[in-house]
Amino acid sequence: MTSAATSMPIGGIIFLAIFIAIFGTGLIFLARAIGGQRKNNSAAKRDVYECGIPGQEKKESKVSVKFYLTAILFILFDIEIIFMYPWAISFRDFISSGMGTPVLISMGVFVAVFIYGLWWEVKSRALEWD
Amino acid sequence: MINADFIVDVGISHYLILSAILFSLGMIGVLLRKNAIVMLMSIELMLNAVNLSFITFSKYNSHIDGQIMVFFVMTIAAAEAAVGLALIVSIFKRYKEVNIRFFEHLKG
Amino acid sequence: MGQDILEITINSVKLILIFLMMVQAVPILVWLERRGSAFIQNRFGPNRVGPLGLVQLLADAVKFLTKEDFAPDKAVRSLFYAAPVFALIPATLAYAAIPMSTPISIAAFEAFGSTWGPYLFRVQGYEIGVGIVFILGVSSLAAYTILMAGWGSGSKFSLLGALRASAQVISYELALGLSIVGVIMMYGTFNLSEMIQAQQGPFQFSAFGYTIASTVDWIPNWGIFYQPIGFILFFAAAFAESNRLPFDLAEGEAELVAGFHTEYGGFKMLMFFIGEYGHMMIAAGLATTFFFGGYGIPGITAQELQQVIVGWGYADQTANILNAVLHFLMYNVKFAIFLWIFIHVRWTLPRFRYDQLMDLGWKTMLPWALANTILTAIVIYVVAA
Amino acid sequence: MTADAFLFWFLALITIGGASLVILMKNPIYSALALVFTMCGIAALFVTLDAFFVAGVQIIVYAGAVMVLFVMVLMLFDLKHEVEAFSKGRITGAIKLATAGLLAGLVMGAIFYSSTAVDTVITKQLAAASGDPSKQLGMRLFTQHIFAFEALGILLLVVAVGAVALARSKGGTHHDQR
Amino acid sequence: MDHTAIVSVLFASPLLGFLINGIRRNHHSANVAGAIGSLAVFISFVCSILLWIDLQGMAPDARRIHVVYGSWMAIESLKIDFGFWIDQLSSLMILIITGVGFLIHLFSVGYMSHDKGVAKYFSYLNFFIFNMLVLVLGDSLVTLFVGWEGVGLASYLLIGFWFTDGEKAAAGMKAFIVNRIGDAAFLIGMFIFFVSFGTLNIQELNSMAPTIMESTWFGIVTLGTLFLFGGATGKSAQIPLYIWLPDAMAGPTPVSALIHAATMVTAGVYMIVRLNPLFIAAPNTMMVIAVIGALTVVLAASIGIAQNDIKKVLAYSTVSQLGYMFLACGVGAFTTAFFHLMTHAFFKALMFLGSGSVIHGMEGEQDIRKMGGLKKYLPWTHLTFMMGWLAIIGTPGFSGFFSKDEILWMSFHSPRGHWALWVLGVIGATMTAFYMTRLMCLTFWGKSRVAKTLHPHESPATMLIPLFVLAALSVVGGYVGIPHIISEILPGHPANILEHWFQPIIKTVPGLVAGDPAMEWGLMGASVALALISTILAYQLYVKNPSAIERFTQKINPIYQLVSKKYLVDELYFGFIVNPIVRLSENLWAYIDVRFIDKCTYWAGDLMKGSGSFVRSLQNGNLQTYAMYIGIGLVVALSLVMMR
Repeated sequence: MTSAATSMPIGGIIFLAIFIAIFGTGLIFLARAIGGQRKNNSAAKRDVYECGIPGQEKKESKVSVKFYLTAILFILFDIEIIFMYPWAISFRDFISSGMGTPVLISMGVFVAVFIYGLWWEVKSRALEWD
Repeated sequence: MINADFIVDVGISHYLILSAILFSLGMIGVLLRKNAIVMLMSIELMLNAVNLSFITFSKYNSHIDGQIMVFFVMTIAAAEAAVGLALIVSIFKRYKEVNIRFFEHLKG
Repeated sequence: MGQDILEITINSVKLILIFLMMVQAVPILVWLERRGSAFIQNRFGPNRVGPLGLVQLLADAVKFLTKEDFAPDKAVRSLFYAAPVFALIPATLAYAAIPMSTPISIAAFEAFGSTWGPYLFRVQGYEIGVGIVFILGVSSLAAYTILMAGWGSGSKFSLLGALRASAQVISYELALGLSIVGVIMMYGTFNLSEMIQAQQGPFQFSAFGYTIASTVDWIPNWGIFYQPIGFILFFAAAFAESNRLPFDLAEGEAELVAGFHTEYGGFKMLMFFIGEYGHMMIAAGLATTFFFGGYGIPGITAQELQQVIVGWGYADQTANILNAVLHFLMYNVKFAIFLWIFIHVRWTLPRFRYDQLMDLGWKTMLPWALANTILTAIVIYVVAA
Repeated sequence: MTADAFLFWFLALITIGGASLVILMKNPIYSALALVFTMCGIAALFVTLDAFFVAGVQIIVYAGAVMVLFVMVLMLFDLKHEVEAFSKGRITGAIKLATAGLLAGLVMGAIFYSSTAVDTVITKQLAAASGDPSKQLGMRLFTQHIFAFEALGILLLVVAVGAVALARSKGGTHHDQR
Repeated sequence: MDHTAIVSVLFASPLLGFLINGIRRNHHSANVAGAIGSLAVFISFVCSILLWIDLQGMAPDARRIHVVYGSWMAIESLKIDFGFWIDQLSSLMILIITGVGFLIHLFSVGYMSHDKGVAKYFSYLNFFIFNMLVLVLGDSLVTLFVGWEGVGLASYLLIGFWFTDGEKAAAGMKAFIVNRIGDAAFLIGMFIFFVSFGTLNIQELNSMAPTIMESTWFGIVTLGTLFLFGGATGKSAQIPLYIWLPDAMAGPTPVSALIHAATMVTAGVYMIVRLNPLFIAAPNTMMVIAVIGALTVVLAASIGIAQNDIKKVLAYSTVSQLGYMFLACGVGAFTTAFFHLMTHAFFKALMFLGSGSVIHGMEGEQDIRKMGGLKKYLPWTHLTFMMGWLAIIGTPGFSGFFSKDEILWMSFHSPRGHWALWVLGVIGATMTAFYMTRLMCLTFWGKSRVAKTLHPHESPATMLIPLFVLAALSVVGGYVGIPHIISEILPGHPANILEHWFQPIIKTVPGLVAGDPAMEWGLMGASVALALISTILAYQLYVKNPSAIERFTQKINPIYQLVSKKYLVDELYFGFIVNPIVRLSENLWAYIDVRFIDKCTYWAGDLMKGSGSFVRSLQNGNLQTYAMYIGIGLVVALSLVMMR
């Protein structure tokens, strides 16, 4: 591959992203131009939707910590999965070069740790939603 | 030093300088921001800057180990973010704020 | 992006075309969905505007455009407006990496006093060596759209819907990512084109030093035969990723109104729609690519088809293009079948409860995907030994 | 200017701009989004350095996972009413800025100094003969660095356990001293 | 199977047993825990046999297996591998360890069946076996030392097994601390050898030794071996560090049998035999060893006469028998020392297990004054115990006779020997016969003094089978090392198998010549006769005429008291070593510490306080300020690097 070919996808990706951003922004403005924006909306309209009752301004957020716990666990397991990718891609090469067994065992150990972690999280009810 | 060649011939030093600038920006963030979460993000930025120089050297030396190190750094960074955020959240639950001054219990 | 001005232009146009294709596919899908649902539920659906109600799409688009552009007072306007634009980006970027037909090679030719080419145009946005990783990465950015919209709306329903949706998306990303480890192991590459190449031709594989091949030509060498569990997991996870029924918890009307886009209306809403359908299309395209031979035609490889077309009396160049067109049609047939399955499932299955959903992702699909990975590894190891 | 050079300068602009936004934005959510932007830029830089797989992982792990967590936490705790963005103290502030500036300057100086002696243009081919760089990475990771790999597995397990324990705690490090 | 695999299994099996039982330490089933523990050791035993068979197949002077798992440390010239060395000596030693160890594990299943911590107990036992294997097989002094410390730890844990009893926990600590003193000496010895020879590999050290012969007191080899011997006195309970062993009887009886009789305490002897070329090169060290060994024989035997606790008697007997082994080492009869180690392992393990069986049957009673006449309640125990008794007093034909008599002969005859050593040895043998007979009489024979409420009962089969096996070994174990003089009169002239086996690796002292058979017969006859007389005397005194002994002890009451109080050695140590040190430290504290050092520290403290209050302003707890310091440091360091 020449250098132009290697940088081609990245150029394409950036081009497409910028194009969509401009296109999308243009659409927003187009919609605004056509649909228009009304001044002097009533307070009820300007408020966010809360099932028709006046919005409550209580800041005491009682959002479950579960969401963020899920995100943390996601990061950690995601990385473990990402680690399997280079292994998966080169596994056949390892086998053909005669190193299948140690590599399989080392990934087995890793997966065992993974499974233990998952099991622990399930057991400690970190993944319970209620 | 800054001339047409410098702009056209992009080489290892360009990447390294970019890495140094990003690192310093991250450092400023760590040093100056009050918000603990932003500090953590700045640390991520610093780590990213370091990753960039790792990859640069990997390319320069035609050696894959630099990329593997980046892989490891990312793992550590993710682990660090997970634990750091968990800490910050537990601080937040108590003080309802994430100002770094709530971490100042260990002073002389 | 290319060697010379012509290649750059064509590649750019190609990218824009792919984007436009996705955008224009959405109204068709919406129409299909409404007609399909009506059919399933024994109703008529849109059938007034134009033949079979086909012009309904246009009417809808015009209606969306003429709606008032509105943002609530509490909204964080920058994010509120940026979110729908960003909804388009990950889906399109990812979809553009899926190969849709055989590459078209153009021989060198003379024009405007200079030599152009030779060129090799791929019927895809861009060819990426680490295609799977790229697609996974880019589609994981979709979580930001949701969070930006939810938080930017300044509404509690939106925020809660966004948190739910993003938690769901990231949870199923695990199962999704893990379910294709087996596929990667099978083909030993991240490149989608190479995977399709490997699925060309009749069913055959080698085990214990023997080659086992099907006696019938038309049974293709598709991934589904090697990775059935992986396919089921992948498809289910892809459903969850695209936030569609039975996984559309984020917009459980009874609890959360319309989820993270409660406050959205008009064209901004349409753009979220495009993003959502875009994810559906990625899922369909990837399922086709990983498990159903991509653009490959069962019973005949791309090279053989090329020979056949040349045998009909066409020049190589023309045959190449014809070949690509035929493969493109084949791809679209498979693609459409998957899209229809998406729609069909949506109108067949009821919605999960949120805890059931998370349980399914973490406690059922993740372990099964892990088991599939282990099984694949062991089988590959044993068979190769 | 070649396409490569253009790409580099463009990405450099994006990353430096994004990084500046990270430290300048008062609202931490904007900081986080700017950081996502920066990370995507850095991933693109990785691609220009032929580190395709690592670039993909950068997107998946950093942009797709770590920063999602940050954004989620920020939104979950809805920190609109921020106290003040920057720490107080003009003199220490100046010292801090100077320190960071000096560090960057020193590194740059070192690079310029050494680049007179070393060929500055990156050799374009990364061991092209040895095949797919992703495979190469896998081969190396699971032979040379196998112990680090296993250790990271354990580390991730420990972090998962620790983070769950921390997240469930009542919060705070000490009894309230205010 | 190749050797590496066998050795791996050999080590892995008890380690795995340790881990499994350690993890399930809260399970109380003796059968499961015992099965795991015993099976682990049995597998090791099988491995040992396999290794021994492999060695058999090799040429006599090439009988060695060296297994290296990798480099442990390599710092300049110090290179230590995870290496294990199996040759004639260590293969036999691991056979004894795993074989006797297996029997004792088996015995423990019954003995510990009612204990809550049975899984913990077996995990410790397996841990001990593992470390003992490391000790025996280690190819360098460092590896040996790892095992040495490991068995010390296991011993500590097992002595204090019933740690809720303060006295028993204290006994464990005593053993540990006294061993520390020996270990310090051992370490110094190691350092000396490393500094002067540049290696700690046992084979290399041994191969360097033959060129050396030191007659001075302060030569490198003499000093080094003396310090190593110091370590051995700690581990093998010799004068002056023997005091821990009797107290170690606080542990469960099978532990006493395994660790404090058969295996661990013989580690010192093993170490000396292992390094025999080095010790041969240092005659002065050998003299010290011989003298200390002989003195220990007599001292411990004499204390043993006046003990009333069945296990204490056996403990002192062990100390005394270990003294014989050191005596043998000291006079250069290394083969004989190992021979006695082996026979002693059989009969002393047997006697300890027998005593365990008695204690088990007596529901925990250990005082022999409250026994007597147990023969009819515990017939099998009595029978097997009697085999051990016959062996230890040196009845001709039993295993102890061959080994002990060889030691006595060598101590007289060897160029490094002396008639005085022989005299001490014979006195020891006579005393041994006396107190062992006393033990037999008081425990099994004569009138029953058992409390009416107690109903002694015979032990279950799992406990008796090891007794039978060990009893058989005690009887026939001596026939692997029949002295020449006896073999000449036996039909077929059986060879001295052990000597033949060890010939390639155990050197003889220079100047050893064939002895005069008449002299040897004479000496043998004398010692046997003396032992016989003292046996009969003891029998007369304790069974036929118990009142006589009463009167006798009354008459020599001061001496009796002294002996029964163990010559007040513990008190002496406290009076002359521990207390003076405590008093000295108190004085040091009162005068030097308070008046001088404290003043200095206060002054330094004030200085620090002053400067600290300045520095404290830097440590304001603010993370960012700290980060700034790091940054500044980085900048300074970088500039310094750049300026160069």
